[in-house]
Amino acid sequence: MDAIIFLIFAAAAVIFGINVVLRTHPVSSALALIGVMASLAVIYLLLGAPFLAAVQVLVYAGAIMVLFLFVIMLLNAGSEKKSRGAWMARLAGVPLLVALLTILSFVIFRMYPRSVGVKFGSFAAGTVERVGSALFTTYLLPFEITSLLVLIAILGAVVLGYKELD
Amino acid sequence: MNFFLLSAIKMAMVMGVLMLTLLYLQWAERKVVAHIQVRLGPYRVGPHGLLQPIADTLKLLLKEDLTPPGVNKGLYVFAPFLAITLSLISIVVIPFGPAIEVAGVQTWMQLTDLNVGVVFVLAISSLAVYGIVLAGWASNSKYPLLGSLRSAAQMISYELPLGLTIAAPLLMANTLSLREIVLSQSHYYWGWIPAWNVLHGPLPQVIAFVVFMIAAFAETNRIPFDLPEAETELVAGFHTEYSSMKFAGFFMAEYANMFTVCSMATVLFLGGWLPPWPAEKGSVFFPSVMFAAAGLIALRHGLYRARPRDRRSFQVIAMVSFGLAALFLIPAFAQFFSPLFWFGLKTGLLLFTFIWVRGTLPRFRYDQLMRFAWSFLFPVAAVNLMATALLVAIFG
Amino acid sequence: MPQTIPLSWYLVLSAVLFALGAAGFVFRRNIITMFMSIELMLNAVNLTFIAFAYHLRQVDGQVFAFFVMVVAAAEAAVGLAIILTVFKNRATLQVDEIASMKN
Amino acid sequence: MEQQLWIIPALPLAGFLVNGLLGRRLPKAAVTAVAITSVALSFLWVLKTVTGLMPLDAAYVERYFDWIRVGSLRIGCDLMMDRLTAVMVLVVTGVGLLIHIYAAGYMAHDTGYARFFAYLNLFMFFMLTLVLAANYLLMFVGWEGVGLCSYLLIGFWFLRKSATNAGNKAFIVNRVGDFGFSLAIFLLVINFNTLDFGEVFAKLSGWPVENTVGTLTLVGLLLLLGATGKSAQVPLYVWLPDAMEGPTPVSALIHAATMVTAGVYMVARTAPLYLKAPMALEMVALIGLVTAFFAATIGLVQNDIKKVFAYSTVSQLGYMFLGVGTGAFAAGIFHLVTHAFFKALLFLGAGSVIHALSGEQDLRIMGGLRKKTPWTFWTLACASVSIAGVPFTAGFFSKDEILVAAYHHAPWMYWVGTLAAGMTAFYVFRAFFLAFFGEYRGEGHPHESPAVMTLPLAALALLSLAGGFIPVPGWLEPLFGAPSAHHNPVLVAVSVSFGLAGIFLAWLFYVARPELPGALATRFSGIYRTVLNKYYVDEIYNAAIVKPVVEGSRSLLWKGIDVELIDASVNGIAARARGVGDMLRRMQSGYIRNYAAWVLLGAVVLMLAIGGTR
Repeated sequence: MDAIIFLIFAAAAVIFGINVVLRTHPVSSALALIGVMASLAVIYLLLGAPFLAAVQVLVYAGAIMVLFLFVIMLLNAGSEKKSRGAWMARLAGVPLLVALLTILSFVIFRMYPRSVGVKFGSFAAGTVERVGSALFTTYLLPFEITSLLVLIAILGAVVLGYKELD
Repeated sequence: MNFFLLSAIKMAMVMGVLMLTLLYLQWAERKVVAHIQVRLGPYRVGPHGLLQPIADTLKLLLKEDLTPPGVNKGLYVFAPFLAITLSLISIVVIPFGPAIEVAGVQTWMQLTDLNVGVVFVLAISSLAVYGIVLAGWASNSKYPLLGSLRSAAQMISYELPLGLTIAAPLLMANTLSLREIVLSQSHYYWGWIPAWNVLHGPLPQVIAFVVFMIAAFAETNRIPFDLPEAETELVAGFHTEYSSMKFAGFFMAEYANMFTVCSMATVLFLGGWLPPWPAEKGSVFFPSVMFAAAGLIALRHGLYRARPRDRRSFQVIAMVSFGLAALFLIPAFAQFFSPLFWFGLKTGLLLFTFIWVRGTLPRFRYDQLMRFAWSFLFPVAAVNLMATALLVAIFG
Repeated sequence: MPQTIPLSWYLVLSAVLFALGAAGFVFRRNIITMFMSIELMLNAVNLTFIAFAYHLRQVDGQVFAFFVMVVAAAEAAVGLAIILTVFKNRATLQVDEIASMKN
Repeated sequence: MEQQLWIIPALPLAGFLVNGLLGRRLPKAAVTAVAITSVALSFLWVLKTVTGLMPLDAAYVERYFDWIRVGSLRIGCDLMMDRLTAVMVLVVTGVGLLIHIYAAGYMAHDTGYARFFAYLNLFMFFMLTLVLAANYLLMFVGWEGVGLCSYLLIGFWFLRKSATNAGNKAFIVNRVGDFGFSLAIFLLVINFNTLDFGEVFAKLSGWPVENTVGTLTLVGLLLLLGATGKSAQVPLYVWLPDAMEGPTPVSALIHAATMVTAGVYMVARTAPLYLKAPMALEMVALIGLVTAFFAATIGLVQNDIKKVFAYSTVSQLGYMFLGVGTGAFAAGIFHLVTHAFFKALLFLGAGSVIHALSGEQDLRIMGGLRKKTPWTFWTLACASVSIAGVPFTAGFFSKDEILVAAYHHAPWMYWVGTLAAGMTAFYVFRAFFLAFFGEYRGEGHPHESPAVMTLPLAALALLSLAGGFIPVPGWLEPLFGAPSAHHNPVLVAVSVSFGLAGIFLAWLFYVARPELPGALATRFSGIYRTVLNKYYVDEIYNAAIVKPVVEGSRSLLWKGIDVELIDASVNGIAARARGVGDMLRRMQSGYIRNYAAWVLLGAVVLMLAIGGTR
């Protein structure tokens, strides 16, 4: 059961991810990205992080991606046009990416033997209670600083979005 | 019993009742608004227009399914399905009643209880905006696009006060599971004042409840916040280009959303299925008394009819009411149905408020809408949350 | 069909998604799509965090993922505001046309 | 038992924060209430603490947190209370409270009302930190803080060029003294590895008394340099007369009663160290004596009422230094206390006169105010007899203690001091007679000040008359030991007669025969002009120090080192960097995706490196 769920949603995530990169229209990319996020949320559940799964949907899909869609629609962004230099990027980028992926996979497989499986329910610490108490004790300072960061981001967004009076 | 089988049965029951409710919610809305405006409302199809929803459904089913040229096909079809799906998913975590035992199987009157239930509902409701946004964008038409832009901004804005007001009762209940939230409200002060979160110490969440309801109006795009579909400005907003069953999908999604937020309000603030005063002080007899009173009123209307078309309908309604009153006197029946009755009564009253407001208030202007959310609701909800947190920390 | 999937598969999934995000960032020219590619990479990293949280049986990884989400939200707000400003000033979303840093 | 000493300075600080941040928006009554209440509560808390700590035989220290911790050096944020501190804190909060009340009337029509009280409260905070501090560094914080407030308040009417100049002058001259103070602190750290008063003095017992110049003497002299700056002693006294540009309550509080006595307090606080360094202590006495005499001569001929009192302050501070310098620490502190009473009263009275004349400060245009401002007249009379040393007033007791100690130390010091005392009596009564007797020489209609101003005057007058009966020396005996010199009726009689003679001469010159001073001035016009121009000290300083420094800075430091060396090298580095950047620029295409590709390449290399080692 675990294996099936993982495979289904991992495949979905990868397919959606490919769509993010390959679709020329930003709206399609955005929708594919939402698909990735939803698939990942399920995988988070498998990994024993129900709170993070819910927050993933709530924050990423529910807030951030809505903003993206909103901006895309507001700017009425059309499909992407080809531009010069694209072939050069492919020439340099594709081998690099393939190399990166290969090395990463190689390292991962060498470091983490396949014998240990991930079993749903064997780790149930991802409750709101546990994550919350970690946030408010061990990670209190980072948490507070993050709140400051968010405040600064709000100010920045307001300043950037504010209509100049001149 | 098999977990899957049990779930399937429960799901079938909930879906059946829910669909019926949604159909007749629309009928009720038309009736109530009509009476507010001193009209009769649907009257011709069936007694008191009771068959009107079925007729409407048939009409929508048989109507030609137009797909305007220039739309983004896939998304155009996908959007209404997304809307209805998302609006129905949240129902799974709503607890309708306590644990019951039927034919030796013990189960809860709830499809499933998540330990992050509240966050789940919030997450799903935060996705609800996609149905509208995608519909507006896929239509490739300016009114729908404007409607969907408005909707995106509006729903993101009102999600904040909504989330903050939800957090306040959570602090008092100390859990995210909706079932446990209801159970945490199950005692009574001095034996008869219910410890619902609106009345519960250390800080009665009256402000949170009011703000929640206002934000809920906006989240469900209801008057006075129905900017995304403002017919006087945007023809029909995001669903201008939709017809037939796809239109019906949005329509149902709106009512399902209303039902969800009202259920959430009931669970979070009004004690869910719990009666307003203890059973031993007579709350078990309330359903009977209420139905009997309704029957008497119906009977009187039946005997002195106001319109020639009212032939026997009031008498029938009276008989049904009396029958229900009698049924609630049977302990086995009452034990099973009175939680559902209380849940239904509270949710129904909130739904009535929705309809009532629709018949009463004008629409906000767009800038007023945003200013209201950001400079009034949000601060109020934040202050309320802080006060609650402080008081819970001191007394809790 | 094995009953469970080893941890390394999760990590490889994360690596694949990360590579896809990086590819999107390098190959795409629409600034919004590039931005979304960054979000994709962040998600991949989050998956790694949570996978390791599972592997090490510690909640800390999940806390990190939580921080990543918060920072991503802040980043999205500022980034999109910047994109709006850029669009207002230059009427384009193609990064290649926004090259005033050149020379 | 915890006494919560921190509350004493914290209350004025709170007042400062409220008035400083919100003062503009608050109504005047609220500003007044906040300012006065904070100081009053602080005063009450002092009373509570002191009574709570009775009999206060040993120093009581409260340690709050470590401020600096470097290696074995630990400097804490500690406050202490012993008998000396108790005297100082009582004087600071008590006189401060009276002056706050007075200022509410004096500044009532000023536009910067809230700002004024914010500064005043801030000053109280720093002054209390200074006297409560349990180590030199925290004391230095208060020391610098009161300097800052002094600067702010001298330049309070910053639209007047002379006021800002005076503020700058005070600040810069004080820098010289503070330089000495900080060097002394460094020396203490090097030699004792602590700055805590108790620990320094405990370690001191292992040191021998220095008969030649040594470390302790150096520390003492450097501390003395700091004290001459803050307490306006020769050679750094020049800022104090100019400081009279500030509002009169400021002159009374900061430049007469409290801040300028910080130097005396510091020397008394450091008494154990000075006792081990007799040469430094001798220097303290000499400086004090020179200042006392020198300033008194200048005070004889000044025409501005506040200037007269300013030089009088310098002179009286000299007395205090003479007292502590001759080893009579208790006498010095006693004079500090009584001086706080009568000098604050003199300034507040002068302020009342100025207030009555709507801002006139020139003695030559006053006169005959006795009838018009009776309260001011009588209270100023009390202050004048007190400072002149008329028997059984406050000034009589403290000044005689000092003079007796001086005689015991070296008889010539006594005679110089007594002469200066006579001059003090003369110029104070000169000002008094010029202002209150004879005919009114100005225009306009003088009026008595409101009760909010006269009541503090009355309170201070009472203290000026009876303050001598407060047994300060006895109270301080456990700290400084019993006075070595016994009262000598002959010496007392001589000094009193000098004082009375001064009063008589003043009466003769300015009431009985007003034409005499003019005749004398023409007869001795050379001396008169020199003294009137304050011995040209400002001009000498200007020519000897200020001009060379400015010129040197301009020609050598600016045109030479700054432009030729620093700017040139910075520009050179910039030019080289630009050259290198020109080469590297070719990599910067301006396309985001190129940069991303570089990052990607870096990531791959990094992964290779990491993966290879695993």
